[in-house]
This record gives sequence, C-alpha cells and structure tokens, in this order.
Amino acid sequence: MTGIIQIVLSPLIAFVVGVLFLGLARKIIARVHRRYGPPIYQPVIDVVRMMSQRSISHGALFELGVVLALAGSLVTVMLIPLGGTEAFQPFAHSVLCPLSSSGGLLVVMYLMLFGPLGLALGAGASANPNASIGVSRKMLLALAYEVPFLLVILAVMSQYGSISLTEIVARQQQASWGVLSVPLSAVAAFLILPAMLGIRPFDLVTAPQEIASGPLAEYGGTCLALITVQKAIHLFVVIALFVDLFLGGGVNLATFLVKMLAVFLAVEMINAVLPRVKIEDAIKFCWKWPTALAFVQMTITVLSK
Amino acid sequence: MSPQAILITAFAGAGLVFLAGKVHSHLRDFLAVLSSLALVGLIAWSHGQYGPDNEIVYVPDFLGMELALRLNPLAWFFAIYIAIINAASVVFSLSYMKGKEKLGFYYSMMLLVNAGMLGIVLSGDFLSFYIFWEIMSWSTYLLISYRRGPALHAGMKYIIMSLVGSCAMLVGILSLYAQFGTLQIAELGEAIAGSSSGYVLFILMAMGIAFGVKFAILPLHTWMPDAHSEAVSPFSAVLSGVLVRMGMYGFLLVMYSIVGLKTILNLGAGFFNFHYILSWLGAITIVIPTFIALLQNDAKKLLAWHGIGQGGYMILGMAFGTSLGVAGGIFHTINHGSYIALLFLVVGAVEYRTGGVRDLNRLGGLIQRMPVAFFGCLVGIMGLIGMPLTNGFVSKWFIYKTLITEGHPFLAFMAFVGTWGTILSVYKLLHNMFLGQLPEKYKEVRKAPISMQIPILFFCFVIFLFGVLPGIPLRAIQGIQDTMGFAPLQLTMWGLASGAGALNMLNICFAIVIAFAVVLLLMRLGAKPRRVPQEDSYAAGSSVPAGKYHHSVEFYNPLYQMISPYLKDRVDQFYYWAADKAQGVFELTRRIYTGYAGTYVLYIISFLALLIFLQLAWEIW
Amino acid sequence: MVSPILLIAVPLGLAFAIPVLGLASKRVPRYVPVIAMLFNLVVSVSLLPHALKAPIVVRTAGWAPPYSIHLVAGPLGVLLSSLIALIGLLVAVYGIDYIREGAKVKYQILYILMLVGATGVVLTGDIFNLFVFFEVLCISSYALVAYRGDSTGVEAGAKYLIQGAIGSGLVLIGIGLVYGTFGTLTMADIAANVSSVGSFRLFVSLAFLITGFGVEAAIFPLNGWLPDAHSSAPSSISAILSGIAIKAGLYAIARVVYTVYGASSILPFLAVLGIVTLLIGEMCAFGQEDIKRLLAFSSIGQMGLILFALALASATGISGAVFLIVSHGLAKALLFLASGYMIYRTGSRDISSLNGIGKRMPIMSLCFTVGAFSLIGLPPFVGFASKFTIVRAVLGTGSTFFITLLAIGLIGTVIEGAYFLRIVQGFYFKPAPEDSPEQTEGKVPFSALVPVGLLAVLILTIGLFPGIVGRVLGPAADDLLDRTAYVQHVMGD
Amino acid sequence: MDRNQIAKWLKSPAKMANKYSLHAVYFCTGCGIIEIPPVITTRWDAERFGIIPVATPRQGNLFMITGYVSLKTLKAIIRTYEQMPDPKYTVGFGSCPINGGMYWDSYNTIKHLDRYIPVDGWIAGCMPRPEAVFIAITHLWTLIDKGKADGYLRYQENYAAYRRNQEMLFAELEWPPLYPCDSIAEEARK
Repeated sequence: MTGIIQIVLSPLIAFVVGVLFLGLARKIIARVHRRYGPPIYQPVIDVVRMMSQRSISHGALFELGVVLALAGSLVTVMLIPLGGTEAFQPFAHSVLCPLSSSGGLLVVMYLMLFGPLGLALGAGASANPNASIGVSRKMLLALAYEVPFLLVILAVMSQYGSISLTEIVARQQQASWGVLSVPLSAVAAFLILPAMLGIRPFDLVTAPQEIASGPLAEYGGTCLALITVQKAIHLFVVIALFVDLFLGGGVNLATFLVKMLAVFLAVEMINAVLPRVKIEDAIKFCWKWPTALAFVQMTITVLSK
Repeated sequence: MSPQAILITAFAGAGLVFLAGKVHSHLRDFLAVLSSLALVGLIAWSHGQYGPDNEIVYVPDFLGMELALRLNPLAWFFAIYIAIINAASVVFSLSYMKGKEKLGFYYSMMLLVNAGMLGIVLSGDFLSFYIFWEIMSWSTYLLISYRRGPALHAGMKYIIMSLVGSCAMLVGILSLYAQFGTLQIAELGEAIAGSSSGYVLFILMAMGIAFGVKFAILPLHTWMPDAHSEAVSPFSAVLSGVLVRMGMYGFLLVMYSIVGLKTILNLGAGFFNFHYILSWLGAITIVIPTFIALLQNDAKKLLAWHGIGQGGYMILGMAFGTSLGVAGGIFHTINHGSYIALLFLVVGAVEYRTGGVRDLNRLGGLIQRMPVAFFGCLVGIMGLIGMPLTNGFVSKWFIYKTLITEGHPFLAFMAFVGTWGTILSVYKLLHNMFLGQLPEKYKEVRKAPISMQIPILFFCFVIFLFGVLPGIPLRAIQGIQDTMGFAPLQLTMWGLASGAGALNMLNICFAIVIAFAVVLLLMRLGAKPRRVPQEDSYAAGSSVPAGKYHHSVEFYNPLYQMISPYLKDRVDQFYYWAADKAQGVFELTRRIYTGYAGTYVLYIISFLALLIFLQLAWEIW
Repeated sequence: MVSPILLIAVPLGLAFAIPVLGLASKRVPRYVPVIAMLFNLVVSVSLLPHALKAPIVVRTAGWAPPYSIHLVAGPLGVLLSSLIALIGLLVAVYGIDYIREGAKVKYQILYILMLVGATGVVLTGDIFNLFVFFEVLCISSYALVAYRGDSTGVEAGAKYLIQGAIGSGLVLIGIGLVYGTFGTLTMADIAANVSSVGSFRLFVSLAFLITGFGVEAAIFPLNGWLPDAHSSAPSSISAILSGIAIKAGLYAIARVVYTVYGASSILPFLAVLGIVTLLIGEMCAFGQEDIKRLLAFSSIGQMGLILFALALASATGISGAVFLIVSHGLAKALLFLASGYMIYRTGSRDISSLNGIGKRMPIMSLCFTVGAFSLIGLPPFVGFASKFTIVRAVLGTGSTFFITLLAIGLIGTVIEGAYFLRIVQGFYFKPAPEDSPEQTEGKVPFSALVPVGLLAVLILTIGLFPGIVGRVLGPAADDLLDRTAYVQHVMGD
Repeated sequence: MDRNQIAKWLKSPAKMANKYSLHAVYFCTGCGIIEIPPVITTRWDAERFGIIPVATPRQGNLFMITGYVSLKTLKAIIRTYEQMPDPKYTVGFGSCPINGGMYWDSYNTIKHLDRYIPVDGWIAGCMPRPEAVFIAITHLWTLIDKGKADGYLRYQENYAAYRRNQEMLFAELEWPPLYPCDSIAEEARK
C-alpha cells in the first residue's frame, strides 16, 4: 500500500517542486538583474497557455519523443530517495523511494538518458537543422560532463561500497556526509552541475539567439508544455541526486527540500551572472578541472580502501 | 538428439544447397532456409540432453587420436545462439541477395560457416575443435572476398591474421598432446591440474593469440573493420554477431572448463595477474575502438568498430572470474549478437533500398519511408547503448556491478566512458540515416520487403524479451556456470535478488509503461496538433530549401577536431609497415637465384666446402 | 608373390619397345606409359602387405650380398614406389592429349625411363646402383626439361645439366671414397662396419654424398636449377619433377645418412638447413608473378619442411616426413597439371592473366583450390594431416632447439597461405583481363580432367581418413631408423 | 489576484493563460526594434507581465511588426505569422506598418499591412516610447477578455481573400495554402 502511495507521491512532489523552482529561477535572475520579475507561478501560466495552443506536428515520433523523455524523467524520480531515511533499517519502505530495490544508481544513470534521447529523437524528426545542431551540442555536452560525473559517482560508490542509492544515503547518515568524505568529488560535481542542468554558462544546447532554441525549434503548444514539465523534473532529479550523493539526503522530506533549495540557489546565482560559452570551451572545461579533481579524489578513495 | 545428427544436417545442408543452386534458384533458397531452420529445431529439441550418452567418438583413429563430439550446457547455449542468428540472416538474404551472382556459392558458404561454428562448439576434443575452426576460417575468408573490389584486400588481411592465430593454436594444442597424451577436453581438465603455472600460461598465450585474433582484441583487431564493412550485410551480421564470438567460446573453454577457475585466479602475482591483465586489455578494447567508431562515416565501419568495442565488455566480465562477471560476459555475448546483427540487417535494408548507399552523409529522413527499419535501428541502438528494458542493459549492469563491488573503479570508469562514446556514435547513425530532412532522391524509396522485416522484428522482440525477463537466458547461463564450478547467483525471472543493489527489470518496465500512459493522457488534455509536411519548418520566415536543409556532415565537428589526432589506428599502420618491409626482404632473397649457372655451381662447391669446414672446426660428426 | 625386380624390368622393356610399336601404329606409343605405370602400381600395391611383414630382398644371379646386386623392397621403398607409380600413371594419362607437338615417341621413352630411375632409387640396396638409377632419372629429366626445344627450355635444361652433372660427379667421388674405405658397395655391408673406421675420411665421403644428392633434392643452396627447370618444362614433366624426382634425391640422402652412416649427430645441421630452405623457398615464391615458377619455389619450401622433419630422428618425425612426401607429391602434381591447362587456355603464365578463370574452367580451378588448400595445410585436406603429424613430432621431442625452428618454420606456412590464397582469390573474385583470348580449342579434354579430378578426390579422402596411408608410415619410419634390422634382413643370418 | 480574477481563471483558463503569458515574436524589420530592448530589460521589465521574447514563431503567441514592411519582408512576415500556433495576436508597431509612414510613396514598401495578415492592434507614433508598448499590452488584454482579439479567426474565415491579396502582390508563394480556400463558409459557421 505504502508502495502505491509512494509511486503516486514522489513524481507529484517532483512536478510541483520542479515547476516552482523554474518560477523561482526566473524570479531570482530578475532580482539579480535589478528587475521585479514575473510572479513565481508564471511557469504554470505558461504551461496552461501552451497546452491551449494548437501547434503542429512532424509525425508520430515528433510527439512520442517528448512522451519518452517525460516518462523517463518521471521514472527516474521513483529511483531517487527523497529523504525520510532516519528509520531506514530494517524496512526499506520508510524511505520515500518506490523503486529502491531495482538496480540503484546504475539504473538512475541510464534512465537519465531517456530525457536527452527522447528529445533528440523528436527534434530529429522535425526536419530542422537548428534542432540537429542543438542535438549534436547536447550529445557533446553530455559526453563532456559525463566523464567527470562518472568519476564522481564511482568515487562515491567505492567510498560507500554499494551501488544502491538508499544504502549510500543511509551510510552517510550513519557516518559523515559525502561532501566531507569525498570533498573533491563534491566540488567537481558542483562545477558540472550547470552543464547537467543546461543553464548558463552551459545553455548552448537551447541557445535561442544562435540556433533558435535548438531542439525546441519546431516545438510549440502541448509538446512544448510537456518539454517544460520535463525540464522542471530533470532539474529536480539532478539536484536531488546531488543532495543524496553529497549532502546525506534528508532525515525527512522537509530537510531534503531545504537542502535542495540551498543547492539550487547557489546554482542559480552562477546562472544569473555568467555568459554562454562555446561547445569547444565547454568540453575543454569539463575535461580539465572537474575531471582532474574527481580523478584525484577517486585515486585517494581507492588507495585508502 | 545426438550432436552427430546436428553436424551431419549442417554439412549436408551446405552441400545440398550448392548442388541445388545448379538446378534451380527457388529450390536453392528453399533448401537454405529449410536447413538453417531445421538446425534451430534440432538444437532446440536437444536441449537438456547432456551427459555421457551424447558423447560420440565419430572418428576412432585419426593419426592415432580419436575425434569426439559432445553436448553440454555451454555447447548447447552457443549452438542455439549460432543457429538462430544464422537462420535469421539467411532469411534476410533471400531478398537482399536477389539477383546477385554466385548465389549457390554464397548460400552454401553461409551454411558451411554455420556448420563449422557448430562443429567448434560441439567438438569434444581439441583436434576436431581445430579442424572445424580452420574450416570456419577459410570459408569465412571466401565469403568475405565474395564482394570483389576492396573486399579482396579485406579477405587477405583476415586470412593472414587468422593463419597466424591458428598456427599458434596448433602449437598450443599439440604441446598439450605431447604433455598429457590426450586431447579429450574432459580428460585434459584433470590432466592439467597438476602442471606448472608457467606451462599453463604458455598454453593460455598460444590459444589466446588464436582466440584474440578471432575475437579482435586489441592489438589483434585490425582485420575486423575492413572485413565487416566489405562483407555483404547479412554475413556481416553473422560475422560480428557470432563468428567473432567463437573467440569468447574458446576463452571460456580454455580458461574455465580446462584450466579451471582457481588456477586462473592464482596465475601470476599481484598486479601482473593473468586475468587482471586480460581485463585491462578488455578495457582498452572498449575505449579506443568506441571512439574511433565516432569518427566513421561508413555505417558498417562504424558498427564494426563497435563490434570490437563491445567485445571488450565481454572480456572484462569474463576475465574477472566472479560468477556475476562471467554471467554478465556470457550474457553480453548473446545480447551483442542480437543487437549488432539487428543493426547490420537494418543497414543492409537501407543499403538495399537506396541502391547501396552506406555513407552516413548522403542519407537522411528515411523514417518517413522505412518505419520498420527505423524501429529496428532504434531498438538496436538502445540495446547497444544498454538502455533499460533492453537486454544490453542487464548484461552491462552485471559487468559494472562486478567491477565496482570487486573494487576496480578505474576499469569501471573505462567501461562507462565507452558506453557514453557509444551513445554519441550510434545516435549519429540513427539520425543521419533516418531523421532530418528526406532528400529529393529518396522520395520514392519503398519500405523494406517482408523477408527483411521478419528478422528485424524478431530481433527487436528478443532484445526486449531478454531485457524485461533476463531470467530466461540467465537460467541457461547458470547451468553453464555450474559445470565450471562457479558459486550460483540468486536469480529471479526479472533479474537479481540479492538484497540492496538488486536488479528488478519488471518493476522498471511497469514503471516506464505506466509513466508513458500517464504522459500520453496529459498530452490528450492539450490541444491536438495538426500534421504538417517537412517543408513547413522554421527557416526564419523564408521557405525551406529542398535537400539543403539538413545537418549531418561532420555531426560532431568540435569533438572530431579535439580527439581525431589521438585516434589513429596505429596498430594497423604498424602491421602495414611490417608487411611492407617483409616484402622488401622477400625481393632481396629472390636475388639469390641469379639465373647464372656459374653462381649456382659456386653455391654447390661452397656448400661442400662449408660442410668440410664445419667438420674440421667443430667435429659435427 | 611377384618379384620387385619386375617393377624395373617391365617398364624398361616397354620403354625400349616403344619405337618398335611406333612402327606398328602412330597412336600406340602414347598409351604405353599408361600401361607401364598401371603395371607398376598394381605390382607395388600388391607388394605392400609383404613388405610390411619383412623387407623383400631380391638377389640377382644367385649371389648373396655383399657380392650381388640386389634390391631391398622395404616398406618405405614400396610405399614410395607405389606413390611414384600412382602419380606416374595419372600424369601419363594426362600426357596422352597434353603432349601434342614435338618428338612424342622420345617423350614417352624418356618419361618411362625417368620413372624407372626413380623407382630404382627407392628400391635398390646397393649404393652404386643407387647412383646408376639416379643418373637414369637425372639424365632423362634433363632431356625432358629441354623437350620443347624452345630457347627457355633449352637454357633451363642446360643449367640443370651442368649442376646435375656436378652433383653426380660429387656423388661418384663419394662412392669412390666409400668403396676405397670398405671395399664393398652394399649399403647394408657398409652400415655393418661403418663404426670401424676413423671419422674424418668417412665424413668427407658423407659430405660428398650429401652435397651430390642435395643438388637433386633441391636443398638450399644447391637448388639453383630448380626454378628454371620446373617452370620451363612442360607441365606434365614439372609435375613429375616436383612430385617425384626431388623426393628421390631426398630419399637418397635419408638412406645414406640414416642407414649407411647412421650419422645422427649431423641431423641438427640438416634441420637448420631444412628450415632455411623452407623460408627461402616461401619468401621467393611470395612475389612471383609466373605461376609455374611460384609452384616451383613452393616445392623448394616443402622440401625444406620434409628435410626438417626427416632430421627429427624420431619415428613420428620421419613418418610425418614420409606423409608430407606423399601429400606434397599429390598436391603439387595436381597444381602443375591444373595450371598446365589454365596456361594453355590463357596463353600466358602470368598469374594476373589467370584472374576470373574460375568461371571459364570451373572444375580445373576447383581442383587447383583443393590442391592449394592442401599445401597450406587447411583441414580437411591431406596437407593438414601431414603437417599436423610433423608439428606433433616436433613438440613430442620437447627440445627447445627444434621447437624454435618449428616456430620459424610456421612463419613460412603463413607466407605460403598468403600467396596461394591470393591466387585463389584471383580465380574466383577478380574480373578476367579484357585481352584474355577466348579460344575454344583450349577446351579441357577428358584425359586431363580424370587425373586432376582423381588427385583432388585422393587429397580429400586421405585428408578425411589418414588411416589409409597412416598404417604404412610407422613401418616406413622404422625402415629408416632401425639400422641393425636392415642389416640383418639384407645380409641374412 | 482578487476573487473575480480567480472566477475568470476557472471559467476559461485558456484565455487567461493567453492573456498573462504573451510570448512575443519581435519581427525586427526597421528602426522600431530599437525601442524593444529597453522594454524587455531592466528599465521597463516586460517580464513582469509574462512577456518574454521567444526564438521561433512555434513558441510564441504575440507577433510584433516593428518598422516599415518592404515586399521582401512581407513574404517572411506572412510565413512567420502562418507558422505561429493559434491563438495568436498581431500588433503593428510604429506608423510605418500602419500606413507606410515616411515611406508612404516608396515603390517597395506596403502601406496597409492588414490587407495581408490580420492585425489586432496598432501602436501609433514614430517612434512610440516603451510606455506605449505597455499601454498597448493592457489594451490587448481587454480585447482578449472581450474576445475581440480574433485576428487568427478572421484569417481563417477570410483566408481566400488574404491569400488572393498576397498572391496579387507576389506572383506565386512557395508554400501551399494554409487553410482549404473553398471551405470558408463552413469555417465561418463554426
């Protein structure tokens, strides 16, 4: 029973929080720019508006790609523990993580592919070169940040000797947080966080001024609404993952969300002030500093084991 | 069903098809399909009939040795896998090869390769193993050369490398014989147990060269890209799907059936442990070819490089010698067979419809014309990447988990990076063939014929089935591992049940399906979009230029410019350099025969002088 | 039991009867060699079982050895003589239509003489007769090489003659020394008291003999004549030369070294020599553009391998060597015969001109492929079985020296595979050259298809069931190895 | 937001949403565009009202033509307008789109934009100041409330007429008709 509730609950939380974060992001940036900024529920209005608009479609794949992306993100949420692990032992259900026993972190990493892949397929189906360029940038960026990210994940996994996120979180709460036990990895992960979220300085995938918002060039109406939701949930997933890996999850949902908010604010500050980089520079950056840090940390972890 | 009957059917099928080709083409095609399907049936029927009653000595005295066949879980597993993929590609050939020349030769060679491989897996002693191995090698060589032109060069490259390999294997086998006086695989197991680790290492080296050449481990891989891209597509499927994996079978046989788990794990010391070094080779085999594949523009070359790269995962899992890893390795072997065959068949279908175009820069938008092929390609690349719900995911998950829990994160890192490189290149494959703008000249392309769609859809089904219910093949693999003395895994129908870090594909499947349904409902809520042609696309207000509005050339240009300087196939260059020098030496040796009788007489006299001098100097007699 | 002496007498008689028969009819002479060889084949095969029991010693003029001229038909000798008869028969059938122009009658006579010489070499028990038969073989082959009378043939024949003559001279000197030392020419007799003499004198004679026979046996560096001779002779003759003649030389060496002198300690030297010959042969063959020259060089390589195997001085080694003699004889004869008609068809010996011939001459090229695969040593053809035996023997000895040599020798096998498979590719997968003459009178006659096909079938069958030959190999090996038994058999009591 | 706002939201969420999230496609033809940057940036901050520029017409619902319209530009304008999803609102900015302005006698600019695409509102002046833009937006809101901002419906109903006008200007258009030209009567009755 609790399982069913959780399965309904955690995507809902992700949806609400994610959309609010989107609004919050716009507000924060406005304030940093000395503007008043839109109401915080502006994204909801946008989504409703888009849903009401009658847009175009370039064929079945054009829409199914979006569906795939959103579905993938929703499932990903179910594999991420959203706090509430203080009573972790012995019954696994008191942690808000419906699919805790279905493969753990490795599955999460693969499920996070559904989003980009779905969008890429849809964008490809719209015969628009802007979309293709955007997709190719997205792929390259993914490769760029995955290299350090994998090192980070492996360092954490070998630090706590498990591939299950719930266990990793539990270990952190028993012992010290990841940010203390694998500090360099935490730094590296934070450095690539903007790239994973696709925000400035790494928003070159959907760069409106260069390539007409890239993969979304042909999207409008309902599909665009769903993509916005997917973006929100992806934002939620990435930050939740960061919190779970390095900030020891949360003893309950509230603390978890607070931690998420903190991380989110930090990232948004970067987003608000930095310009956009070229894809080459993005790759060079990701393969230089974050990779070096993560590599050092992993070596240390392995040797200390 | 005795293994003898299986082999007889296989070889007889090959022969009959050749003869039938002389009689009538339909008879030939019918026989080819019939015999390949019959083999699948026979092998499937012989499931579980292991034990002494299926160990048959079919030649009692071949130069004083007896040739035996036997059937055991390992043999059966590989046999069924060989037979199925071969049958699928024979069916595919029906329309792909239509109207080509020498079809009798083609089909009989396809079946002969099949028979050779079946012989390899069914043979109960190393002599017949070697014999079937060689038969497979030269029939493959003929089949690679089938398509003229550059294929000839590819064929030569292949056969020379595999000759080197088989010489090494011959030495290994016969030294086994000289040591223990038997070549029966069953007996060798006990015989070798007592021998020194140095000797075992020598055997593993000798065999490993042969298997490594077939398996295309770095640095023995260089024949593979040419051979794959030059062979006809259905055969490329067989080549990359199963034939290359005979190396895997060999490794399993030698390492675990004969030498045995304990000896392998204790071979060498510390870092220089045999299986550790082997797994590093595997890791390198993953990374470099995968990124070389990224630079390819020929669809089949790209897939061939991936064939090499994926092999690395198998080695990585297999070399580790934990039950999870080995299970992952074996499972990955058949998974790779299924999706790489699928991809080659898809490329073949596209080639067939577009008039032999394989250049990724000249295709595009074919999804509108060939939906089934597109679906096949999508499923194939999902398997190759290892997306959840596909079988590739499960096996890779096994391998990753082994590496991490065994405490080798660096190996795991290489494996992961290989995967992410794979994503890039296979998406390029999909995008450049099927997505984007449909060029004018392909407006009239028809969709793939039914005899091509059947194998494609079949493989898609298999990929999803094994992806959601991995228990089906894993049970069989469990049986194999029992014979090799591995600790049993806690398998369930939908994955692995060992507490936290367990795998449950069924949950994930349900979750994804439900999420999919929910999102579809959401979409229904919104306004329904209207369908527009591809010309109605955003082009800053101007109308879309036909045929010019497609981005596929140099798809990953920024990355190319960064990595291409580091990704030359230096091994290949080295081999070519060596071959070049060798020919120079040959030319010099030919000078010995000057053609002057005088010189020759001089040789004779000096030889006599040499003999006598030797005697005076060293008293050789 | 028929006497082995018939194996020599009957063909000789038939050979000299040919001119007479020629008066009777123009067509008869071309069938005489067939009859002669058929007879030889039947007789030697019928002798095999007896020879396996015990060597058959035939004493002429009622004198007992050492005073008589006698034949010793041991298992090895009879096996080789039946091989000679078989190949001779098939080539004779081939020659019926192949030899069209020129002095047909002389050809037939010389042909029989050559084979008789070879048979004599393998059967005789007397070292001087060995020399005599050897000369019969050589001289007839000089003539046959130059038989066409064209410039290349004559030149090659002349070279062959010069070197062969020198070789024979050396052999004669060697025999002279031996006779001076022992006062006897019976091999068994020499063998019996070889140990009683100081080594150096003996060694000089041995060196002379080895060098002399080595010329015919095409051991490097004594084989300068071979490429020219084999390539410029008519294909049927090339087949005999490669398939039989050089083997006779090798047999002589083996007989002398093993039986007569028992010089086991120079065997390592011979092994090295064999491997060097193998490598040199294969390396030279690799770049060849002339198909017959290529085949000739590959024969050199194979001879090297045989010598190496002979030098192993173990039962398996020698049986492997004999097995390789058989398989190489069959395969090389097949290749030469097949290439003969291909050359005839295309009018050129250039390999590139043979491209795409698989379409025009399917059966011939199929048989050629079989032969090539057998030479490379691919199963399930006979070449594999023989090479397999040799490798097994080497690893059986377990000595690092031999295993190293083997490793080097296997490189030769790879090279061989490279060039033969290149030719096969050309046959089937390369387009025919535009200027290829499409004359139809190059049609392959039945009399050529039969021997070629038969050889291909033999290669496949023996490859599948090596037991056919395998039973004889062991005794043949002992025949060489076991000196005392040999001596006892010949000298009696 | 007060009670009747909420009532409106519940009554017709689509209309309200369209009101408060106007994603604008700025068609930067002439000098008019110079007034837009201050509108959307810190000084006047149009985002307060949910107005942000978008990159492609697919995503927008507000179309602003800021400056004179030459023939060549007009073709692009029509294309862009047709690519926007319904509902969509058009605003002509400055006097040039209204009547040609200072280019009233140019051979190469059009004088009456609304003969070729429907226009929901005009902002007069040369140049209008940013405040004028916001006034126009509030006007647009009232129009949307009253349902008067129905340019896209008019375009559907009278598509034949619009298409004829366009084709009178350009001999032929590269793209096929957006709506079936003959079935206007049915469209009108809906």
